[in-house]
Amino acid sequence: APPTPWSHDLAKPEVDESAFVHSFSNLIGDVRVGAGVLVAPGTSIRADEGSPFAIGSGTNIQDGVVVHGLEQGRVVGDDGNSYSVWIGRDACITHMALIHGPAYVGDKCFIGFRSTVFNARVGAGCIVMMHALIQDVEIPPGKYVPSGAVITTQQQADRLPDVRPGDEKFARHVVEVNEALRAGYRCASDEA
Amino acid sequence: MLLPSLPTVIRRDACICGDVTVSDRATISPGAVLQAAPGSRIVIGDGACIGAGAVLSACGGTIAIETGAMLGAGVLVFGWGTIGKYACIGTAATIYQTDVAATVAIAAGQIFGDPTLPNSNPAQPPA
Amino acid sequence: MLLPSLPTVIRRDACICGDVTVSDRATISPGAVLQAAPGSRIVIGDGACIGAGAVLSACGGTIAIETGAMLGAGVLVFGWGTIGKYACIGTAATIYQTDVAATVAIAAGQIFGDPTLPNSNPAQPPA
Repeated sequence: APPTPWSHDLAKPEVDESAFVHSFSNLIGDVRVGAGVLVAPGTSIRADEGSPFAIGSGTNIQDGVVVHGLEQGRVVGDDGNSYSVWIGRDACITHMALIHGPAYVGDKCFIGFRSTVFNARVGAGCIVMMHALIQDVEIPPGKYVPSGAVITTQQQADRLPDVRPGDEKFARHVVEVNEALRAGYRCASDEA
Repeated sequence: MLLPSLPTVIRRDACICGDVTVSDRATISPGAVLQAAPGSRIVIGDGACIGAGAVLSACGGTIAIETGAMLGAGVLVFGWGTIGKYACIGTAATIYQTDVAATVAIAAGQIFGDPTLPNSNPAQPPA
Repeated sequence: MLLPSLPTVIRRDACICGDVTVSDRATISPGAVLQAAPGSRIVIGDGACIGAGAVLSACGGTIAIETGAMLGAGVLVFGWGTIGKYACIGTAATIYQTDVAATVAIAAGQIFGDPTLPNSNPAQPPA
């Protein structure tokens, strides 16, 4: 990782050996990466201000994702500890998404292209579509956030619909593509 | 309009993996990611420009960026689709499994091809 | 619409002369010409991308290409003017003594700033 003026005294990331972190990415500070996680090219995960970050097993972080945290503000993770950013298991953080701590993203969440989660909790199993903003709210588990939605008051968050059968079609497609790419990365890194 | 977050350029080079063909007259900016899943392709034509931190992720077909087409910084092209000749895709726009006609200009931050949105087809070219 | 033609690039390097400052995170394509007349300047910001054969000719002021802005192949910027952050100027467009606001996308082959043409001001950014 490129050094920042303060990065010399940062903790090093802890990456499970079964995780795949592409070399064309930027992972610095106290980031705990679980088993089978994919960190794609072009991502920036910097626990240099807010920390630590946790990324649960089986989660994928796609190309162009930025994870960062404010120095102030923490969320409580599922293990009861405090984190700047907690991302649960089997979540899918898709291309260009921004997860800015303090932020909690629960197990099996899907965060669509270019959506932002900042100072918020997104409960387990939520589907967030594309270009949405989720800020200063707590979204209960299993909710659906449409493309382009701006959810910045708790009232809006409470009115969100539940995920319905069919909503996960897009999410499933993106996840499948990711599996294909993961296979590609494995091949590329074996060749290298 | 909410302008989505702009790309952070963390690398000076670009990341190109899979079956990707880039014309030697095309320009790829720092931090761009061009990746084709197995069985899919990316083709970048003459005079095309790919902006900083743009992501092209081909799967289930071909992503073709035709002659003179421009993708602004942080543009995302996902799945398959042709960006026609001289089209101009504004910064931080998202193109999902859809084609963009030649010479069309798309404003920054727009989404095209989202199956859940009405009017999610790119504009037609100027007459 | 008549498609613009791509510039013929005869040189692999760019031609930079006069008071020209280029961020080391910017991309300058082959055959681009950046020239500042005496007393004028050109400044190219981080992540900006100047396409093949583009011509920037500063005269009577400063041409500033801000962070993440993209100029397609063969774009001409003449005189002075600021191309705002993350703006996207389509291939072979001409910008004459005028500013372009941040994040605006301009279609290929358009002309802005020509005092003899009606509607020759660049589009405003999306509201």
